[in-house]
Amino acid sequence: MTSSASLEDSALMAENRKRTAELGMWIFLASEALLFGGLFLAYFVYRYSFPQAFAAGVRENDLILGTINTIILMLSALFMTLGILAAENDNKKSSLSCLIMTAFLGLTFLGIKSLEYSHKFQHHLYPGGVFMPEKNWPVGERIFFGLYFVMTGVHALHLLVGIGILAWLIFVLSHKPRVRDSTVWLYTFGLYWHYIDLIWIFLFPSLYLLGRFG
Amino acid sequence: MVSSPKNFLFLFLGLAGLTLATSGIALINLGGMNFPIAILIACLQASIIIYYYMHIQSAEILVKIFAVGTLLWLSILILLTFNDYFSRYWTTNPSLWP
Amino acid sequence: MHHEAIRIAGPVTTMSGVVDQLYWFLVFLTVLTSGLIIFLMLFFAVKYRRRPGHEVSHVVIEKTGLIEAIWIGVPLIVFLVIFFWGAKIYFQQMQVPAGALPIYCVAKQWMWKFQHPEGKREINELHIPIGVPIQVTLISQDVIHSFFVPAFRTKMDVLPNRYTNLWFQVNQPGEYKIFCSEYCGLWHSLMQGKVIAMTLDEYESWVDRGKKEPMALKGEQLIAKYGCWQCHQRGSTIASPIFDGLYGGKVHLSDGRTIVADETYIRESIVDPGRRLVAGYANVMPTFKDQISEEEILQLIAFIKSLGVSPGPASSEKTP
Amino acid sequence: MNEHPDKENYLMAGYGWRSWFLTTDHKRIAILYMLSITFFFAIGAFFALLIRLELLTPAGDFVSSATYNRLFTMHGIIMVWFFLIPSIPSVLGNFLIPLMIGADDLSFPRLNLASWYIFMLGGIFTLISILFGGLDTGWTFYTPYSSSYASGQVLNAGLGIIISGFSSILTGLNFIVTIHKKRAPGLTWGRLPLFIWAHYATSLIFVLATPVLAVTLLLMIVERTLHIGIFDPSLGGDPVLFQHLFWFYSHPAVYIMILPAMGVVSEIVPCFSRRKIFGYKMMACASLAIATLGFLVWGHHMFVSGQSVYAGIIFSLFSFLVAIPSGIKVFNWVATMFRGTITFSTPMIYAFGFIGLFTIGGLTGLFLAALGMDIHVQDTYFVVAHFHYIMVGGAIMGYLGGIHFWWPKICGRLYPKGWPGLSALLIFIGFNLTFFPQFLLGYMGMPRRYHFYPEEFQALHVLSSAGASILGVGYIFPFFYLAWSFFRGPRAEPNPWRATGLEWKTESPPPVHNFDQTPIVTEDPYSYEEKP
Repeated sequence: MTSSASLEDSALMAENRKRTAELGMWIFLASEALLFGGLFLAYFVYRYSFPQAFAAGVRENDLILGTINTIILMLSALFMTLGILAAENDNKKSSLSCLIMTAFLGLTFLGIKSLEYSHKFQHHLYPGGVFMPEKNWPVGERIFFGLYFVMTGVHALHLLVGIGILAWLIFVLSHKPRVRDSTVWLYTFGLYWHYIDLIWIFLFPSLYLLGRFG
Repeated sequence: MVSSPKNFLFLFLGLAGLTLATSGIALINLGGMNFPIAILIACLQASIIIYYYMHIQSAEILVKIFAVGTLLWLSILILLTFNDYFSRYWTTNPSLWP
Repeated sequence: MHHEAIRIAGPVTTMSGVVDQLYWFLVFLTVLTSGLIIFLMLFFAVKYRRRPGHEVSHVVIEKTGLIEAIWIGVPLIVFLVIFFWGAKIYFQQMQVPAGALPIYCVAKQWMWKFQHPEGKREINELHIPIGVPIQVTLISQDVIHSFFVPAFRTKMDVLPNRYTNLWFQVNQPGEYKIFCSEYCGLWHSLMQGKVIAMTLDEYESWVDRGKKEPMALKGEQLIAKYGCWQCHQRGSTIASPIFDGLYGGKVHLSDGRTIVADETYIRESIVDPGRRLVAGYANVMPTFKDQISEEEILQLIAFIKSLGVSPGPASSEKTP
Repeated sequence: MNEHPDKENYLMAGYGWRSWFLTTDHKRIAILYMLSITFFFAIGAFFALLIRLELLTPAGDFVSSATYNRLFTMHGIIMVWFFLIPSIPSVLGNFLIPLMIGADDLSFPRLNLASWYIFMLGGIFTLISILFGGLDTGWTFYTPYSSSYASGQVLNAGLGIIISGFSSILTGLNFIVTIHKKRAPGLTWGRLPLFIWAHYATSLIFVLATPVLAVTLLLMIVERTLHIGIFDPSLGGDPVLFQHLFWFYSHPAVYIMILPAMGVVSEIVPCFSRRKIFGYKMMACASLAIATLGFLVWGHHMFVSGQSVYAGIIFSLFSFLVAIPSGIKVFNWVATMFRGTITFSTPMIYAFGFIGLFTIGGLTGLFLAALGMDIHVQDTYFVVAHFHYIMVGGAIMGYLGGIHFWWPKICGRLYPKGWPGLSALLIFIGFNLTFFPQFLLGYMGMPRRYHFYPEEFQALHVLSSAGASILGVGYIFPFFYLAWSFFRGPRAEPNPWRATGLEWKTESPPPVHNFDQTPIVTEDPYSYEEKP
């Protein structure tokens, strides 16, 4: 049993471990897709019942901030991928810096999101409180903002969990001499991170674009 | 499989471009076409991310099956529910169909 | 009339006999199939049980394709027969025959409130004539209830945001229990009532007792009281749809869809005017949500119906 | 104590709470699950007995209406989410899937322990909701009652169920990846035991249906606390949407409950008939067909709920199609017994009970799928009888049969003779006496969830309550003789039933890493002909 055989064995083991983790993450993403699927179903059903109220609600949302947020998330996806690439090339320094940049971009996304939330709170558009005192909004409006808060809230929660795991990964990687053998963790987390971006890609048009000029 | 960082940069620029495009198009009133265009661009962006960022093309056949299965199950959920909402006001006398 | 929850014997309504036929067929099918399976299972168990003289057979059954096809095909055919039979009955039960006597029912947490078009109102009791199809229009004031009369073999959920309909034609006079079969809170099991079926002339005399105030008349008084005429009349300064021929006609909405003005649409326009705006009108109507009770809305709708049902889209042309 | 003292079996591999509560061994996690769901089963059964006691008399004189409403709600919630759904997958599935495919453990052992802790966290939330007064919304949480009118611990119970839902998702995920990735060499898909096929199909439902439940209850909780109007009709919401979302999960959930039991029976019947399973391919495809078709039929719960006529017709057609794979399974089990050599040990008795009662339960499902019939029997005791025939007659019979069949493998000891047969008989008699009268009650029009009822129904209710007490006694016996056998039962050899399957090739109780060296599979799964 020469060392090359054991080397090739360990490569096979690593490959198997990566494939197992990848399959596990993809199945988890399938269940998460159904989770957001239920929310999107409620959104489309009420868009079908209250087309005008939803169009008015979409116009109320700030398009500029929404577009910036989308681009920020895509940028974070880019840095995440670059981080994984760097880790595969065993370039610890650039991999860590990319991951830190990803976490930073995630936080800026949440910052802009909270900015939007505060705008809404000023206009009393938050659910639960005194709703829409100024204008005589049609009934569907309340449901639109209720759904807006639930959908973006659940998405932000997923993002927060993602940033937490990313911070833990960065902490663990910084103490490891060689980054190469922990790429499985990064690769699997990368799938989850891109999934959050994917959900936002569908959330953005539904809450910021559809019906702006219905 | 390890493609160079430059490719991913172009992918990002493409995605960002698509985002700006869809936001821009949403401001123009295209009558009934706004809805499908926005959904189409979103699907395009989604497929770019799934294909390149999530490396699904290099993943096992099993992962692809699960991805397609998820889309199928989402469509079951949405279509069968809308089957009820669309036909709810077709009272049983067909003359009143919209 | 002896009191009795349900009567398995003779069919009480036109539909209950049909449903019973399906029921007995299904019972026969169940008894036959489960009997066959359980008998076969026990027969094999006894016949092939391990005992000293029993020789172990090594024959391996290969060609199982045919028998599998049989016990897929046969159940498939039987199921499709039951499906079509059930669907036919469902279609008949969901299609209210023309000229049915309308009864309006408002379900409230733990009681049933009925209104007859002639104006008679009752709680937890419903007097109806036999031999005439009766249509019960249901609406709830709070949670989801379900109007269930076991003897009539029919039931329909009572929704708070939509009218649902239920029809039956009773053939035998008698008292039949009403249950609420959708859980609706603390006294869900208290929400019981009685349908009292009487011959036609008994019903006529019952209805005429007490002052006659048809719902349509009360609806007209309500419209005056709530000042609907200020806008909804020809020649009023504020452009708003008029009521003549509204019910049953097609309405073109501002978002391009055209719908049929049924009771739900009219109720919705009273309670939440901006929801399905008629094309070409501004959303200026105030909501009457908590000012008009469900019973009064039903009276308003009865009045609007009395203005004639128009097949054409007369209702959406503008007042001058 | 074992012949090979050096090869530690998993029970002896460690003492003290750390070895049990921090274990990643799938066998120990299975035992943790077994103990916790037995605890929840006791609570749920206690509520059931109180309900049956109350229904002895037409007047509601045993408990108040408020208490009665809480009783049937908590009986439903605990039995569905904290006993039936985890019972066979988490206990027998966790224990046997790695053994049956020749693996040392599941693909993600730490995730397996995490899913037990998440399950217990969900259980604690639900127990808190019970201790602080319970809730009276029914296990279906229909809005607008649950979101606007109900008082009581709706939030705690809702959160508890959402959390236990994530435990199911993680278990399902673990099973799917393990079955794909950790099969022994030679164990092709065509040689997998049907127990594994059934759990594969169940895991697909776990992963694809449970998230929709989490979202539905989340929306109901948000609606209840923040009044966003999504299910509140006065704010424009549509309560029927809640029913669509809820039943999209809850109908596949009933297939989560029955598919594992079918897997267990598919293992027991060939073993005690000494025959190869009849139509292996059809049985495997039937499991997958049930799992996939099960997602298309949820509308048959809503035929009279204001759903459109046309949707009802489509859902009714799909409901009839989903009944066919179940039919295939029952016919194949009976055909397996043909020309067999049948022994009447306890697992086989439970398998007989399962086949008989599941057949009646399944066929009464046709009443509910036929549109014209469902209008009359919807929300009556006919539905209660139907789903208890499937869940108690099917899933619990399957669970008890599986526990008795693999008990020697789980704890290396045999259960005593005599007692199990008696308790199986008591359970069978008590069950039929309890739930068969409810079919008649249902057709006579007795609605569900009624605290007091007209006098005509009393005779059948008394019969049903009598049956419930016999059933309760029947369920107590296994606790005692299995507990006794765990500590003092006679020692069992590795393969007491001479069954095929990899789990019988290792010692009982199996060592910590299951197999000394990974077994190579060469023969077909149920090759009973070669070893009579």
